Amino acid sequence: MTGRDAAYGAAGLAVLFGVAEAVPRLGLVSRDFLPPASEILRTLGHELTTRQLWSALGDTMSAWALGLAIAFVLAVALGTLIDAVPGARAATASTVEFLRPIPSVALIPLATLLFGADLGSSLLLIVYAAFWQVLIQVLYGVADVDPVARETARSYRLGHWTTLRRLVWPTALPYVMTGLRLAASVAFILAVTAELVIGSPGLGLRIQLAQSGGAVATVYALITLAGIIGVVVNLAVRSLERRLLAWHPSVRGEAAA
Amino acid sequence: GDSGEPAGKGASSGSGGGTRSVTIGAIAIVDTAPVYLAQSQGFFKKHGIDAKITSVQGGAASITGVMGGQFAFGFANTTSLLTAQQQGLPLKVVANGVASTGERDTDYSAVLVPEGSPVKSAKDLAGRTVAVNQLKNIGDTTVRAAVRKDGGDASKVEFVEMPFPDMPAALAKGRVDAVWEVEPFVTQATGQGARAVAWPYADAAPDLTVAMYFTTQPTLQKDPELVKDFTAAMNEALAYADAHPDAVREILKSYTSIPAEAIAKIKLPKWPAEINRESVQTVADDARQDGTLTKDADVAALLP
Amino acid sequence: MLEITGLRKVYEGRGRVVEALRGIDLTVERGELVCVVGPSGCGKTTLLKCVAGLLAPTAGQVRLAGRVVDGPPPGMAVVFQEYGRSLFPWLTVSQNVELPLREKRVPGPRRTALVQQALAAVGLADAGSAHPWQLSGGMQQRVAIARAVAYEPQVLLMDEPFAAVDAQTRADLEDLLLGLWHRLGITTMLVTHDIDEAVYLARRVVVLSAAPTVVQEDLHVDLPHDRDQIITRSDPRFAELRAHVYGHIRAAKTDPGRPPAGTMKA
Amino acid sequence: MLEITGLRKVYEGRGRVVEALRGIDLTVERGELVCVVGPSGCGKTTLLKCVAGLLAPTAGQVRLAGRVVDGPPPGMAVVFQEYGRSLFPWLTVSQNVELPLREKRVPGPRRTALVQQALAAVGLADAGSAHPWQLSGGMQQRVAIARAVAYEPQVLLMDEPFAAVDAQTRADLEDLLLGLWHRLGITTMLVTHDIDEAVYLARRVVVLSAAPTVVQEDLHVDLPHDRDQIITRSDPRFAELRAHVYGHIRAAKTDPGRPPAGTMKA
Amino acid sequence: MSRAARLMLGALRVLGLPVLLVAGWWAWSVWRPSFYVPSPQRIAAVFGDVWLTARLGDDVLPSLVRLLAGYVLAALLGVALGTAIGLSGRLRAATEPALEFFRAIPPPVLVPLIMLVAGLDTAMKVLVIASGAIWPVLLNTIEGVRAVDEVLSDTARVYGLRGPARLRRLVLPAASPQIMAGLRQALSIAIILMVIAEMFASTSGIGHTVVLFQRQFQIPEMWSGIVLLGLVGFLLSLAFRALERRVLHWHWHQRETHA
Ligand SMILES: Nc1ncnc2c1ncn2[C@@H]1O[C@H](COP(=O)(O)OP(=O)(O)OP(=O)(O)O)[C@@H](O)[C@H]1O
Ligand SMILES: Nc1ncnc2c1ncn2[C@@H]1O[C@H](COP(=O)(O)OP(=O)(O)OP(=O)(O)O)[C@@H](O)[C@H]1O
Ligand SMILES: [Mg+2]
Ligand SMILES: [Mg+2]
Repeated sequence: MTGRDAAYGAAGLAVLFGVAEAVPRLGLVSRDFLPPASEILRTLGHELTTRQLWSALGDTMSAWALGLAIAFVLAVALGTLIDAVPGARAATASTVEFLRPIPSVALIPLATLLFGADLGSSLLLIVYAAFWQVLIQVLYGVADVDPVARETARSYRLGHWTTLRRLVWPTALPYVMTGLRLAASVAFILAVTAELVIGSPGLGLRIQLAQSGGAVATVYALITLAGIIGVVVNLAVRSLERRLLAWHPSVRGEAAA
Repeated sequence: GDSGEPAGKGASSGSGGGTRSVTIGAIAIVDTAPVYLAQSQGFFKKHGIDAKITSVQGGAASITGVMGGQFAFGFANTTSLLTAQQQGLPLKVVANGVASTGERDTDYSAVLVPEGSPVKSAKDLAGRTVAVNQLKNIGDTTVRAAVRKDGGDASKVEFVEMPFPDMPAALAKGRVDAVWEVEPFVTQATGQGARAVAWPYADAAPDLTVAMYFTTQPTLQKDPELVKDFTAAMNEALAYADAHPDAVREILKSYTSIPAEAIAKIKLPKWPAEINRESVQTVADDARQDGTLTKDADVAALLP
Repeated sequence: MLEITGLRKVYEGRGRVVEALRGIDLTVERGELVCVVGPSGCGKTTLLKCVAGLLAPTAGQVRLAGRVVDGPPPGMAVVFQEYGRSLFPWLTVSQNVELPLREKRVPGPRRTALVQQALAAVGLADAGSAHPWQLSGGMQQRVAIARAVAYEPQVLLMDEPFAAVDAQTRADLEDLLLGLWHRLGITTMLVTHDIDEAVYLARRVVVLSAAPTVVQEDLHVDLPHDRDQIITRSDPRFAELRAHVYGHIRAAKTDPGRPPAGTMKA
Repeated sequence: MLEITGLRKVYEGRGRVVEALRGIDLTVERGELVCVVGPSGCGKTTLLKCVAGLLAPTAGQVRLAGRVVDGPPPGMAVVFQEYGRSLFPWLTVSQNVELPLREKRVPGPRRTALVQQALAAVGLADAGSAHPWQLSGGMQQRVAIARAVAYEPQVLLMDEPFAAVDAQTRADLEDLLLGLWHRLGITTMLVTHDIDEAVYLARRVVVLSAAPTVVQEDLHVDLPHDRDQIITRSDPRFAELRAHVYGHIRAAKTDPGRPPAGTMKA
Repeated sequence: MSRAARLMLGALRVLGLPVLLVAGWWAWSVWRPSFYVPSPQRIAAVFGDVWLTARLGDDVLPSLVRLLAGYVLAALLGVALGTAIGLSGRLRAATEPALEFFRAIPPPVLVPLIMLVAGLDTAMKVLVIASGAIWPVLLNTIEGVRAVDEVLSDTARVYGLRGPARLRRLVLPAASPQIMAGLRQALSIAIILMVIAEMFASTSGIGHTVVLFQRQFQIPEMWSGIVLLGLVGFLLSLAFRALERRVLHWHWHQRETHA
């Protein structure tokens, strides 16, 4: 990210802050239900000084990271396999399409039954939701291999593994990166939601406590924190992308013209 | 269906010393103050129980957790327990949970309407939209009972589902005509100008037993000692909570996020050690009448 | 070595059915260098892909060293007409050249040497660290050639491999190919549009007719074995052969299947 | 019409800095046909893209009809070296040719006529409904040419437009271009590797040096105005000019910036 | 292969794995019977009673209407915004952090806020669905638009394709493979959010009913709802695939014929 990009991004956030400050102050929404942005940030600042918040954050982020990693590895492996095994795409399509729209939230009873309010519950929900995001992107990505490039690989008799590593994955990478970005936020959302709904410890539980305690500013402060984490995670994925996709038109194009 | 795994992870015997580790699933609201007090005041320890309280989102979650063996004991409201029992879940109540104060103006739950609403009392709710936290649960059952008692047509009340914390805003915006709230939101909403028109817990039955602590039949059979000790500890805690409102307000600061100034103002429920069996029967009958329950409930089998 | 019998290829798709090859019979001896010429769109690329085992024939078959080709055989290198798309954009030039060698388990130091030699031979010694999309068209084509050269194949298939380079570079690359062919005895099949090039390089020139495509002429090039850009091209026999092929292509375009008027006995 | 002054282009990216053009000065009159030749990778494509307004020069400028070029000017057509990638794969061949005409608001019936004429002229009258990826390389290149021809531009830039077609087709397309040029007086700049082609087509041949790239030679082709594939190419002056250009390219490759030994006065 | 044999093979492909999975489930439910994991027969037995009666009109239909409205809104907004953002580096830099901020906010906590703005009715649910389903469309559109082939985009510039024509003839078709990937993702997300939206302030809908069953401990009924959600997703994806075949035929054919 260049300095200019950062400045633009900051300007965008500033506009958002301005709107969130103005709406309650102008009375469009009562301050009791949506406090002004400055008050939210103040509350967030206060929350950040408490130890409970950091330990909750640690719980949430570790569930997030673990769940995302499991979902990502599973989806990439399965997606590649489906692409590599002839007929597998057709054989799995109906099942994938059936299972994909089943909401994680509907699995909550199952999760509670199996894991109670432990990490396992959160993981089950996170992995289930994030997995499909990556899988679909992988399936589209691996199907996008340039035919001439594939013929090149075949004629030089590149092995399955080399073809996978040197041709299929690089082609799918832009799709997979988008999948990773989607899955990262879905995993985070599910981590928070699981805590919110099941009550396993973490940021979501704190949001739930704040909600049922009627502490509106705290609720929004915690939501804001969730959003900030999203921005940070995206920055990380973007910088990863710039390194991995330096060759791709979408990245290299920015340097030229 | 089956019985679930009795006393799985939820309870495990300590080595010889007689202390048993127990996980309890309970929602973190005002109602469950005694169980936290039981822990902080040492009632559990006194009875050889090393308790861990896990916060859950609602009664259904704690019932599922208890059924799955994740919790040895759970906390759920009367309607949830009756519904679960009717579906064949072998639940057994082991201690009282929380009760209404029985007096209209001081009760900790109320139906609120915005300033200037034409609704004057419960019977005016007919033809109106009322928000409750969960449909087919204790809220709509008791609100209907209150409307009937007041001479209104309970079948004309429209219910819509909404989490308690979102109700004050919806009420202020006029999205609904009335809301059924509990503390601390009753205090919050009345502070913003809302007016109480009915007190369903107080209206539905005298000294209504709102919620209870429970376990599964298999746990009861396998480890009656543990259950007995839990009941004893809880009964002490209930009595203590009833007698020491300041201790209750103090402990609320530790496990809820209710702002300190609200804690000082909110109305507290009652925590009698005795379950009011008639009130449970009344709730069961009302629920049966509304169709929330599909069969006559076997209250005796559920209660100890 | 390479026997093509009754090869037929029909492309079917979305209403458009194209008979790219009607019936090709052709034999290439081990170590022979054959050039294939023919009108644009007559099926040269299709023929090459069938030989490479990349495309399944509709009828007929291709045999290499006695075995039916049903997939790319080992020890074969291909330079594709769409050279740009056959390079992997995420790899540098050296990595592109090196990749097949890795797969062939050529040991590290030898690999590096082969890559450097091949790049130097095509005049790209200092472009090794660039990515393909940073190169000009001709440079990309030369990378594809370097990849094939470094691979040291037994069978080499090239589809218009010098189309994107200037005359001088083209001459240099032609001589590079001849040198390699002499040194390793590679069985080579090369598609070209340049008739001079075909006659200069080949021991045999195969002329394909326009669609429906058959072998219109199979011409033995009886020029001296050692070729030289100046001497060979100024040989009167060279001009004769050249005119002969040109006449055939001309005829192929206008009236397929029939030899052109005034055919010269070659 | 077209004035290029002090044009310099440096590609900078990821450690690799390439000075593709050092300083080009060149003027093309309205209606002139100029061929550009030079060693592979010397910057011909870069020059063409700067003229087309697709690439911003590092220094210097390009003026067209007095206006500085900072984006593609109207009434210009370009045939790209990467012809395959310049066709829209989701459109059929006719739609590809038609698209710029639509944009130019050519009325429907006239559009259809132009498309059909152009496709027929490049020998693809019956491939109109195919998609580009169903065609051979040479056919794709001809679609790109047909698109430029149908557009009836005032300025035509072509980057090795005949590289992928056979000799006969190439000759036909050359004459097609000359015919068009005569008819419409199009200002044309054509990059080619084929020196014969450059001399045959052009009124002027510009030879670029190898990097660092400058104009090494700007040669007036004093052949009779009306060209004919047989007559012109057998003119002794044609052979002289050809040898002259070849010598320059050879020199450019080995020793840039200096004219080759034994330069002939053209 | 005969026509009948091909049909058989096709059926085996589509049904093979599902049949295996259902059989596995059934075996499990027999081996370890559990209140919360009823056997497939039980679920199938209640399915008709639960969903093919009055609920079809009262719950299923309204849900589907909200679903489609939310999905279409997300698709239109996502493609429009994504194209604008993908085309302009500056706009992308300015909006990305703000968008990422919203993307990380869990819909369940966003619902109360949307309720403040849009009330409790269909509008709120449609907004909730759109607010979550937009992300895969948006992200994929941005990336697809950014990745348009340079030669192609140069060609378009030269021939004067500008403004809407450039969008319609170059940018959108070129990005369409990736946009379709996003639209497909969004389809299942929309269903998931339909359930979440119906969990709040709702009195009807598939999601509402499933959650109600869950809290009423009517477990086979709850599972039948999950199966229904799966079926809805499956049917919609069939429709989607038909659309995709038309829109992307050039893409898939280009990649098939050579492979
Ligand atoms: N996008 C790019 N990024 C970096 N370097 C580039 C880029 N495009 C071209 N170059 C470099 O600029 C130089 C000139 O390239 P150009 O494509 O103009 O050559 P050319 O004369 O057209 O060659 P050819 O005849 O092989 O097509 C080359 O050294 C090439 O590596
Ligand atoms: N993938 C394809 N799908 C359909 N038709 C195709 C396909 N590839 C080639 N064809 C058709 O087959 C015929 C022969 O094509 P091929 O590419 O083999 O020609 P070629 O001799 O290599 O031509 P060129 O010299 O122009 O490269 C052409 O008519 C072409 O349209
Ligand atoms: Mg070809
Ligand atoms: Mg070039």
